[in-house]
Amino acid sequence: MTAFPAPLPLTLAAAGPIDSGSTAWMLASSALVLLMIPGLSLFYGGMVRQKNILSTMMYSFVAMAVIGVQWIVIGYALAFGTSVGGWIGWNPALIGLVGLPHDQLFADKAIPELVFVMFQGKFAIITPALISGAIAERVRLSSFIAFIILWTTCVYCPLAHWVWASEGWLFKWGVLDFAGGTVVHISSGVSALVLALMLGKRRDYPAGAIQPNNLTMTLTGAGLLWFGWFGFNAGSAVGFESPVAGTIAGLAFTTTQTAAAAAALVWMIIEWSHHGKPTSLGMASGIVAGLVAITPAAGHVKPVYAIIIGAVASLVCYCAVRLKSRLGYDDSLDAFGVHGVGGFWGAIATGIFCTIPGLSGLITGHATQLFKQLAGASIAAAFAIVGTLLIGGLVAATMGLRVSDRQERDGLDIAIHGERGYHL
Amino acid sequence: MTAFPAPLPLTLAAAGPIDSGSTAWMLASSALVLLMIPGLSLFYGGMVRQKNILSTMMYSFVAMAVIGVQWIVIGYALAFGTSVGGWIGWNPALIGLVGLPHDQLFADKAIPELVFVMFQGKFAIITPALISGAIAERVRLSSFIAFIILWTTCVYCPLAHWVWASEGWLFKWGVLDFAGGTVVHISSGVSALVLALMLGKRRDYPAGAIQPNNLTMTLTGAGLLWFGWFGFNAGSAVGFESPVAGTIAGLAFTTTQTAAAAAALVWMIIEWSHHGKPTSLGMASGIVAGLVAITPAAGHVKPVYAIIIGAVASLVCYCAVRLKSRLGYDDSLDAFGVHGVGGFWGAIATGIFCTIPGLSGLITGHATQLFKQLAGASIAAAFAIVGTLLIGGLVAATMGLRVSDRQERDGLDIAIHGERGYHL
Amino acid sequence: MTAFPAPLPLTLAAAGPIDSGSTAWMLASSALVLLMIPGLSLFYGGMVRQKNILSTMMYSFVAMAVIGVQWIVIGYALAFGTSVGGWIGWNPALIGLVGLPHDQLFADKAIPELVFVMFQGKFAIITPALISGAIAERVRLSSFIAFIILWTTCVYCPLAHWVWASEGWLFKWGVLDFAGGTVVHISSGVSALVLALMLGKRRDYPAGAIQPNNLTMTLTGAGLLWFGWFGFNAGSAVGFESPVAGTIAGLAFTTTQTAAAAAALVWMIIEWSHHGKPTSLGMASGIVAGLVAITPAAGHVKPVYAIIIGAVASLVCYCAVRLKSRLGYDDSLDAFGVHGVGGFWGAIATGIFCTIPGLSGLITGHATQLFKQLAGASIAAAFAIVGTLLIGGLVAATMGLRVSDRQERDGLDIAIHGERGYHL
Amino acid sequence: MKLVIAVIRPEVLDAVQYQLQAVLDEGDNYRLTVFSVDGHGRALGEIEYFRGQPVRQRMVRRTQIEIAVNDEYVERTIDAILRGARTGDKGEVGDGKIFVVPLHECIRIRTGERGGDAV
Amino acid sequence: MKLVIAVIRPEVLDAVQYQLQAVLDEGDNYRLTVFSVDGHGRALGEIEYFRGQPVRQRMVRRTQIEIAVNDEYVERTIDAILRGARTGDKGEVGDGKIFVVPLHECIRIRTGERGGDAV
Amino acid sequence: MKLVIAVIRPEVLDAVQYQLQAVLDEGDNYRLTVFSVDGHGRALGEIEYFRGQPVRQRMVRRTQIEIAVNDEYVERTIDAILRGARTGDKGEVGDGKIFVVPLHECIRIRTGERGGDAV
Ligand SMILES: Nc1ncnc2c1ncn2[C@@H]1O[C@H](COP(=O)(O)OP(=O)(O)O)[C@@H](O)[C@H]1O
Ligand SMILES: Nc1ncnc2c1ncn2[C@@H]1O[C@H](COP(=O)(O)OP(=O)(O)O)[C@@H](O)[C@H]1O
Ligand SMILES: Nc1ncnc2c1ncn2[C@@H]1O[C@H](COP(=O)(O)OP(=O)(O)O)[C@@H](O)[C@H]1O
Repeated sequence: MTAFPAPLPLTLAAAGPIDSGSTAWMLASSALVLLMIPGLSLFYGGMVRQKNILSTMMYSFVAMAVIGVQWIVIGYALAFGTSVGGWIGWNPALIGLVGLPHDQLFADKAIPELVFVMFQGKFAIITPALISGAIAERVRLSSFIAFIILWTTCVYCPLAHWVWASEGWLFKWGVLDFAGGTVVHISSGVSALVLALMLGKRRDYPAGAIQPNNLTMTLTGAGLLWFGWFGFNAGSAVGFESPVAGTIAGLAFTTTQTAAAAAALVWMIIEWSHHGKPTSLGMASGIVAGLVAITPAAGHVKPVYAIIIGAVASLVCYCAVRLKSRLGYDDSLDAFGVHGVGGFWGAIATGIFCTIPGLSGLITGHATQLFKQLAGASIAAAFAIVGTLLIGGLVAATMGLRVSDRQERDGLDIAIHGERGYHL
Repeated sequence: MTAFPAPLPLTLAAAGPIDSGSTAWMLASSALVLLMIPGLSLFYGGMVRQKNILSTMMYSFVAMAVIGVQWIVIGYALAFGTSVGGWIGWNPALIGLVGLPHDQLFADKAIPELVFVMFQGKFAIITPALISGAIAERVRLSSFIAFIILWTTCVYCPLAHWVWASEGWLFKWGVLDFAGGTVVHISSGVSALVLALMLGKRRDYPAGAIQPNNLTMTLTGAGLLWFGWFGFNAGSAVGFESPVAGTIAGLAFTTTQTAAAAAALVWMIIEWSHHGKPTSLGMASGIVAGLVAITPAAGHVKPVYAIIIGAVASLVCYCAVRLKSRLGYDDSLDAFGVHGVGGFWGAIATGIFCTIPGLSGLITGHATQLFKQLAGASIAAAFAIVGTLLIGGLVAATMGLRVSDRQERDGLDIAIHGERGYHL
Repeated sequence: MTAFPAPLPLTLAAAGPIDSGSTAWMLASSALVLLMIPGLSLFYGGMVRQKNILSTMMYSFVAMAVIGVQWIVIGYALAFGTSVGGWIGWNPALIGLVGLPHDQLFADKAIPELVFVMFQGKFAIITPALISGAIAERVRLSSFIAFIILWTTCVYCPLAHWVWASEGWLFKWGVLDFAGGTVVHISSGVSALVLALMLGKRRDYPAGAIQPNNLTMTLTGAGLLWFGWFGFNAGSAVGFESPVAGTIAGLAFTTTQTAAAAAALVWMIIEWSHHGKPTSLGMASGIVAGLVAITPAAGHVKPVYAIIIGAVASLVCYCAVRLKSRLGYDDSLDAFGVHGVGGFWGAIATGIFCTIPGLSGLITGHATQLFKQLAGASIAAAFAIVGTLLIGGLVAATMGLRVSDRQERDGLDIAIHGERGYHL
Repeated sequence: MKLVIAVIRPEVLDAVQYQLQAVLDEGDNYRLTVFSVDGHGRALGEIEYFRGQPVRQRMVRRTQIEIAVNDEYVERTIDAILRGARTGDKGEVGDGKIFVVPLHECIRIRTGERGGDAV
Repeated sequence: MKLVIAVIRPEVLDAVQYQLQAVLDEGDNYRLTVFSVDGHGRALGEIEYFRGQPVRQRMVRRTQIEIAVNDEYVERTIDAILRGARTGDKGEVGDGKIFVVPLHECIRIRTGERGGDAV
Repeated sequence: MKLVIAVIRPEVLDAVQYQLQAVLDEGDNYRLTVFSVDGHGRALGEIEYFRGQPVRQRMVRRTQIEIAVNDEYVERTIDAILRGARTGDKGEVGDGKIFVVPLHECIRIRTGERGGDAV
């Protein structure tokens, strides 16, 4: 089993010809992952009140703009530059990618490294965008921007290095994270929770605060996320096989589809039996929960286990979001309840069900992997929590995290963006 | 000319290396076909009244969840397992895909069989979703779910086996259905009609019942369908060439694009000359009609004939939907008028214009193919009608097909799903 | 450096086997570019007043229908048929593509020529659709249709031939246009301006005329455009490398992503500093401006320069759209301000920053390329202006360009299409 | 002349119009203006579910209709509304109210005619 | 004081506002409240097409405006509305109505002042 | 009986309802009908930006509430609205108006009862 090795010394270009099939799939996958961000903005945007719809969508788009640049300038160098003791990547030549020839191939894969840069960049973009779900309808845009720049640089990039770079210490220790359950979902989920607690509740939470302005947007967003997730997971085969568009990619695609369907089905059943109304928001939530949970396991488990992973994902996430109302913190759109909790379950499930390629999880009688998964997930969570506390605290102290009460009352669309979502 | 052979005995994995290019295209195609389902939910959702928008979209999403699981558990085994006399597939090892190694290649194609499982699974999902168009705004969700599980298992899977499995009796007899005109569109179209008749009209049909709540959604849905259909048709080259991303795929892509454009254009012209108002719904309908009609012929006809196929498709479908108001049955969104009728025309057109690869249709002077197409389409239709009558009757008797009059009056969104589409 | 050569004599099929990877990517790219058109219809549709939303979206869909057919019938023959002195393509065998065998490969590329026909066809569709942005809310549908048929045939096809065909005189002279900055954006942008001037202002411009009915649609449209643009630009590697899914494609993908992000970021910063409100429309506009500007340079510049190209694009486009209010012409949705101006900057930027493959721009001390770019852009602009004046004048004289004042007052949706966008 | 204002359930609008058509001797030209409003009263708002959490809407969706009539028509207009808008024979909480406001003057814009004929 | 209520075509709102501005001596501060309503009367609803089938809307889209004025302003307000809202010189079916309702009291929320000055 | 009509800022509706609940002795059953309207008056419309160009909305978004009350309740209803709807102690331009219209009759649809009890 291989992973993303630190790039070869940039002077000599990797040998061997390019594989157009692998490249074609990685190009398509990168495009698919980008589409997840507008998809996310629809998913989130439909759930908030009308007066905040643009502002909520903008958090995702802003991430595309800001992290899109950050990744080229410094992000990739930090995450996938030559490893500094397994803790962080570094390679001056990768700043602004100036030292990366366009015909440089990636490691032992027959694809251009630039394509790998892009694929990974989309992950760096969507992760902070996910966080916005917990703090929507009240966080200041400027503070959000400052936060995600610092967070991506100081939390995400190191984490990606630990878990995905061939020299990364968690990777070398054997923690599995096929497509980002830990790096993307756990890290964003727990950070979202921390920020939600720092920010406090929305001024009129809960009653008034819960009035999804357009659930057709949320459903459509879930559909686009499902579609884009195929790139997210099946594209991540790049870490495990060459040619990339091979059997691991096919497996990851299959488990992704299966887990999403199973989770959506189970969430619907839960709601039906719980209060008799299978909601469209529940359908959308189930889809996302299943996709999140299968992410770390996608290329490691047999399709039949994806059914279990998806089903359990809806169970635990449903409980988590219900719990919220009890605990009374205000994670507006359940970024933690779905991504944090779902990501944790995914990490565990990987330890239980993994068998491919040549792995052995609990079901094949080895507890080690499960233990490593628990450890990895916890370490990542702890690191993200501490990082978010520090960065969030810094931003809070310097610029403040929250809009004024009046802006919140009038809605962020008109107050911050000088626009109204609809003129119907 | 080859087709989808029953998988090799699962013990020995298919020889030969994987072709990453073919795999890349099949992965992309499978993702594209999945996107058609949210696309369909937009296409349908925009046409109904606001009080039923979520419920109408949910039929498609529910199909993703329910059939998504059914296909893994049993569907694929029935449709593409080792053939039992050409009537049905069966292979215990394929239940839950447990006996299908992830590195098993598909038949003589250099792609993982799992990818083929996925590609076919999306077809199994969209077919029952299409049916929902005829019964929207009044069918019970639970009954719909029960129906599609039974229908997919007992009607779709056998039909797919007859027409697409290398041992399928209709396939062996020489019936052509490149990408599902018969298996998907005729079967869903006629079944939709049967269900619409069983259900009866909506309580306030026609007048009040016709008030599309959001035609921008319908247009957008048509756009996504067009986009996804490239995967649907060009991906179906998997049955006819290796490598899959080859000249047949290119041809299917071309005819798909051409027929959709021609049909949209002609539907617009018809409306213009008929009542002077070229509608956006007409544009959307023409697009879908053209895509439906070209589906069985996509890889078999020259692009120039795709223009004729698309043009005629709009003509016949337009007449069909007009006829509805005469005959007075209530096919809410014309699932039969577009998919049933368009599918029939497509099957016939294939018999007339097919020349590739090495085929000969009416235009090259051979009536046999046309005859086979007519026979195949009629047999499929008859089978679907009988199956729907039985399954629909069973569901009607046991759980009832229709929501209460009050639920229908108040709208299914609030009554069944406990939600409102918009809070504007 | 190669380009799109005129197809080989159709009698003998190109030698060499097909490359499934390249074909897979070109199929995917063609699909992606098609999706840009519904994306554009959302982008534009959200910006107009509610009474014109369907009509505005329809311009794009009509282009799909009309040009979709035109391209098969005659367009491809004119643009890429055997060159007549570098001025226009011609090949009777390509009319309706009747003489093009489906297994004919494209030039020295290992992809079916039909796939290249499709890829190029999508460009021919989107170009006139872009124009509609300047004349929305007042142009007659029938006149628009007549105009785009003539314009595509007499302006776009020759221009594409000049710049992209291996015999095209501008191409041979060395003008660079990687993916259509000149052929698509400059030509549509300046034509849009000319038409806007011919049509005159909307009856209640500016005040009443500026009330975007649904900015969530515009944001979503921008997201789909960004997604589809990867096919637009990275697919255009077909002109420069074989296999197509190679290092140039990877580079084009990277610069596209980077320029879009940088432009979105800068547009936001400009608005913030200019009037304190970073708008969602600004975000969407920045994205598009960046994508437009990078188009001609995508495969020719290093990623770091894409940041500059995108940043400057927002700067110049922002000034251009501001200028409009001064000059007082009514380019409804800034088709010229964004595509015309952005395209110009892109052409210049290509001359400044191009280094790949083996090129040398101003930064490497050669002014020649910059000069050629300026010349090429100007020639294309001049040609498009003259063509639009003639064709627009002809249409104005024969059928009139503008709807009646009453139709404009009541809205084109009900007046022309007999529909309302929403029934909420 | 009076202005009859009624707040009714959206779903009974058809029934009310049907009844009005019967009593106002204008055939299908009976005149009426319709508002969609939010109401608050004894009726409880709809329950919607947000991720398993029931959310009771604080307002109910209602329809308000305005009908200007001459005095001799007031009673039959009221009766028509009652017939159309009452749920069952007993009626249910939330059926709404009818308000009758004196009308000082009424002008038909088209013709400028005033008073009773204009109504 | 009177409350002048007018149901007009949405497309003439601008014209009506323009006329009001002229007569109500408040410059651009003329006061007005606008509702979008559905109307039923002699005017026929729009025809929309659904897959070739003409569907006549049962209601017409109208705009209702409310203007509270002192008695001496009533007539000129009415005239202004008539000028702005009538189609052509003859007017057309569907131009709408003006209703004048007596106003018992009027309070400006900002200041609490009452009566004529508050209007 | 009177019909109290108030045009207020949308964002103060909650506050106004809170005040009404206190004075109308119906507990949480206080009755009220709410319209979303566009207003024009001295208050300026919101500024929105369209590609760097500030666009001043010609209307302001307002909420109109209607409350039918018996005469003895009129004053306290007005006071409640004033308390809830005034911005700060001084009030701001745009706070809106209250109009009181005489109510000739009031009928509860559910029961058909009339007059004061029905309000
Ligand atoms: N006094 C009133 N003032 C204004 N609106 C009222 C009044 N009474 C009732 N309504 C309207 O009528 C609707 C129905 O009233 P409700 O109290 O629920 O029914 P009921 O009168 O049968 O108990 C309310 O939602 C409200 O919109
Ligand atoms: N008596 C009335 N009560 C309530 N609304 C009315 C009345 N008469 C007219 N309207 C409103 O005015 C609009 C125009 O009336 P209509 O009868 O079509 O025009 P006209 O009075 O010129 O024949 C109607 O749609 C309705 O909304
Ligand atoms: N005379 C009136 N007629 C109708 N509506 C009015 C009248 N006066 C005020 N309004 C409504 O009240 C709102 C606030 O009025 P405005 O003049 O802005 O505040 P103020 O009265 O405090 O100056 C206006 O937008 C309008 O909708």
